[in-house]
Amino acid sequence: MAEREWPEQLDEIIEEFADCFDAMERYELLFEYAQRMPTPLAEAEWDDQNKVHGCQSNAHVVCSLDENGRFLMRAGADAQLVQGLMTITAIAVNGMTSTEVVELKPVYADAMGLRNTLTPSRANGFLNMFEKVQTAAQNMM
Amino acid sequence: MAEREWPEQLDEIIEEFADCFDAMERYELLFEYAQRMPTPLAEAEWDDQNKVHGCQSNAHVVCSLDENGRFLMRAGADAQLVQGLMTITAIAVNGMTSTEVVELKPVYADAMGLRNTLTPSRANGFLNMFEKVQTAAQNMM
Amino acid sequence: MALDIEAIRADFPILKRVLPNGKQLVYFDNAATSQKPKCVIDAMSHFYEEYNSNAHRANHTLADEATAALESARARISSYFGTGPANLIYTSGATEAINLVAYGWGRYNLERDDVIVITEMEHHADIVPWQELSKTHGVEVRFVPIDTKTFTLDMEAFEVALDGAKLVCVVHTSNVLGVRNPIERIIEMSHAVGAKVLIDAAQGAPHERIFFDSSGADFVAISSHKMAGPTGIGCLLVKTDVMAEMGPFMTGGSMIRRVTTEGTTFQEGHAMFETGTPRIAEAIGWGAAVEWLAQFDMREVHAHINDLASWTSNQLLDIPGIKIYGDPSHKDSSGAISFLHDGIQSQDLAMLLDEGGFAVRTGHHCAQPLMDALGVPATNRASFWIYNTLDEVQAFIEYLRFICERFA
Amino acid sequence: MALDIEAIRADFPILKRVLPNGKQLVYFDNAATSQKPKCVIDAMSHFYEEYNSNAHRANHTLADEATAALESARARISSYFGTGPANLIYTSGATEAINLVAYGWGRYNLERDDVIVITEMEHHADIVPWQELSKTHGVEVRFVPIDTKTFTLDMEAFEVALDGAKLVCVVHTSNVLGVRNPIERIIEMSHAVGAKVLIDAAQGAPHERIFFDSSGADFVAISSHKMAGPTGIGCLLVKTDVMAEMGPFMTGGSMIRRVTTEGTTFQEGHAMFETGTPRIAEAIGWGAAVEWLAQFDMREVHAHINDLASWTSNQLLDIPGIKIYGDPSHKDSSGAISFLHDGIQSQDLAMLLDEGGFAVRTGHHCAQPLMDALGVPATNRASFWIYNTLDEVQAFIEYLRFICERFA
Ligand SMILES: Cc1ncc(COP(=O)(O)O)c(C=O)c1O
Ligand SMILES: Cc1ncc(COP(=O)(O)O)c(C=O)c1O
Repeated sequence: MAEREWPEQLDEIIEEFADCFDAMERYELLFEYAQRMPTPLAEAEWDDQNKVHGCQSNAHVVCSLDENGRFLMRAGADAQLVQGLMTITAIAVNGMTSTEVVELKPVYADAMGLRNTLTPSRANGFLNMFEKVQTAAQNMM
Repeated sequence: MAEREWPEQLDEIIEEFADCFDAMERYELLFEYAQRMPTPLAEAEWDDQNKVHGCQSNAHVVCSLDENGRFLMRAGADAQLVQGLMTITAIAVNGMTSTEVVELKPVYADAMGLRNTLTPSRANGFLNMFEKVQTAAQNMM
Repeated sequence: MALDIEAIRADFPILKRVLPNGKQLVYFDNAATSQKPKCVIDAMSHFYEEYNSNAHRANHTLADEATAALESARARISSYFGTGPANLIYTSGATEAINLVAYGWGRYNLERDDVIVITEMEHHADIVPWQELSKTHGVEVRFVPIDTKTFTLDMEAFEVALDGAKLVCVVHTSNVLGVRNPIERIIEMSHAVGAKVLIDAAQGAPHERIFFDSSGADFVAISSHKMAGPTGIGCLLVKTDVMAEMGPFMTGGSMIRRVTTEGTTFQEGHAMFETGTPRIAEAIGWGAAVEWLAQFDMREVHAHINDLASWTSNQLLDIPGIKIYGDPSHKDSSGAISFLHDGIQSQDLAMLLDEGGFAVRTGHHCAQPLMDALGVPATNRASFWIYNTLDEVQAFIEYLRFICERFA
Repeated sequence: MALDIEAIRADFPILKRVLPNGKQLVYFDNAATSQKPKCVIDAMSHFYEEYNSNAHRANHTLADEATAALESARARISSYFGTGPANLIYTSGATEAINLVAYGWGRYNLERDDVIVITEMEHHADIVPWQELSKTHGVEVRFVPIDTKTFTLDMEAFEVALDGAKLVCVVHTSNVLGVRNPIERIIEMSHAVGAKVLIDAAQGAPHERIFFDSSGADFVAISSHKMAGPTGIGCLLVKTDVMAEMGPFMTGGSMIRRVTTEGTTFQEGHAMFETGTPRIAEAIGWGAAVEWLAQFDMREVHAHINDLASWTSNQLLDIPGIKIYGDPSHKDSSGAISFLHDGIQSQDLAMLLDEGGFAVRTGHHCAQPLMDALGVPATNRASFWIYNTLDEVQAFIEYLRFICERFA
């Protein structure tokens, strides 16, 4: 049995995306997820330090550990596309240990069928965001 | 009967060139003519004003009218190619009236089979020299 | 209309491009860069395959052919712009052309507190060099505001700003708004107060013939890549007497008359400003582009683009939530349509349009002061050129309606 | 020797060229510019035919593809030069690269009476910018002489000149003499007195691998067109900490962070020095050239060229009346052979060689101070590259003997 490549709570989401009829439906779903960010970062908190570089839109991420030592990623973006991807990432990493975050691979985006619809620079924006989260986790270990 | 396109004294020279076996022989002949400039311009007299522009090599021309009001072109160049062309031009124009010089066309170079062997920029250098002579003649009219 | 758009399209290989998602490319990013006809691409390949050589000081056949091609390109391009070869200085593009004015004319002719008038509508290329000159030479930079209702230059404010001006720098046609400025009046008014005028025609040149000599402008900056030519080349057109006031900018080979360890004397005229190995292939490509363009009447090209833009902007205004910045149906407009949807963020909209095969640009378009004046951080911009069709804009509107209904 | 020269030749369409006089082209003007392999020409055509778009701020597929190609070219080129993408600033060529050092570093870091050391062997591109800086900023420019017997840099004079130097600018390999300077020692000695070092590697880069990071040089200037790439592009390599000392040179779009009517903040790193629409096709072409070159071991390429140059120069010395300037058979020589015939003026000789199909360069080679030191106004120069063959140099010598006998 292969090792899990993403946390359990993404299984359903990934299936939902994989079941989409076309790219348009996937974007629609992503835009819906953008509305459901569990741990939002208000625009007032956006600054140069928490900015994700290499993104066309404004995307910001702040990572911390909660009282139980569990990873917590708060994020906000002006574009729904980015916000949607950050929502799913937050669903994945929130509650993990820092080590688990560091070991996570960004393959769930592929499994969702998103990497094919994203142009290289958007895929790259996603990876920059993912990396920012992992670097934060690394620093918390 | 067509009008003459160049002064009589060039007929023989042109024939000589036209009879050449190949470009090499023509160059050789031209180099020989370079030694026979009837009215040379010594290097000491070369200056910016009498310089022919658009020539790779240094070429200088001074034009005047002699005591009989006849055109006189003195010329010097460091390259034999240019000097040869200037020699033939001097043979053509020396002794003409200014009007005759102005009306002369540079077709003798074609008749000599030279324009085909000259690259555009060398042909152009020749034309610049020819033009400088004609401008001088124009100013003397 | 006399233009045979289908025949024109056939000249552009890229217009047949199918994107990775299977959609046919619809290219509406012409204000950023135009596509290139096959003859332009081939002219450059032909150079490299048949007679590539460094130009000038030609003493072998290849060098001579390269030099002749380079010079004939200069003759063709300058004549297309209504001036002589001696008035054209090759640069890498409009940006370098404007920097050349700042370094090659401004540094030598402007003093502390001299006034440079620019506008809020300028591209960064026509703003930052003047701000830099104000840092190094203490000149004053005045911004003429735009009227945010009509999206045009505030000509009353311009008149006021002119007081004491030594240099006026105005964009011929705005890359954001599509507005074509009244450059004839601007040149007249500026000259009346003794100011020199620089026209940034990066967007103007692809849309109307620039007749430099008769325009009266002192400097005109142009990019090749926006008018069917290759990247990496452009020019500054300069009036003869104004060129005589200029001093060296970049220095090195070719632009010199004599170099010694004691000092150097320079070439005169445009040669003083062109140093290093020339952009040979690029000049040849741009020459081919200008030859290709010269077969058309640019007024017909403008009318065609204007028709597309008018139709499109009218349809856009009909879509709920969309706002247009500018007046793309104005008879002088270049047809660039800047717009925003109030429910779909501009980057999201760009992505969704891209999914449909529509290439539009989205961002601040290197015109942040204009964005500030408009009160927005970015716009979506569709811009058309000679090869765009009514079918394309119809498909665009249809797709956009669908997007807006689904995602807003 | 492992190089398959015939296979290499097959990559270059132009090498099959027959000149108008029916002669087969023999291209010995490689120090002026190299020829381009088909893959380089095709990479650029492919860009224009398939994905031409303005790069950066990519929000549609084409722009994204263009941006990716541009950035991958930067990665490939910088890695070829032994450094990272952040240390590479694209310019239009070596000339602009050196001007960038003068304007972007010199203006910000040098003061009146600061000393710049250059050599008599420099190309005008590495002389005139410093003379200009001495006019505008009062720096002192010192020329290190050459030893006219060995045609090498006078290293004792160099050591003396170093006293108080802030910047040392030296040509890696002379375009006239073919001499490869001891840049390793020059860098070490210069750093020992606290001077920064600029290496003009326009001729060096086509002949040996430049490993920027390990070389220790502060700046290296390179042109694409001399190393199989297109015209219109080159680069300046800059050490990270030295780049941090630099300030803006040309300004406009892209190189900014935020522009307002009040002032502008700039990007950091190489982005601060790249403004305007990038040389997209050119970067892609150069990237392809570097990829093409990377398949060879440059030491083998050097050995091949050196063999040709040694053979040729030995033969030349055998022809009465011919004098060589330099030592082309030296193991480090780039193989450029500058020579003169005492009975045939250099332009005449150039023409006669051209008649035979041989493209050699003739003139001062943009190195007048060196010509002055050599006591000649010009030289004929044959320079070889990877695709030249023993057959070609044999034919050259044979033809030259014939010329000399007939015309001297
Ligand atoms: C030694 C040297 N430096 C600088 C240059 C200038 O290069 P470019 O003309 O490509 O800017 C050359 C080219 O001739 C050169 O040979
Ligand atoms: C109005 C305007 N000016 C200047 C420029 C700069 O042109 P380039 O990037 O070709 O130098 C542009 C191009 O975006 C433009 O639209």
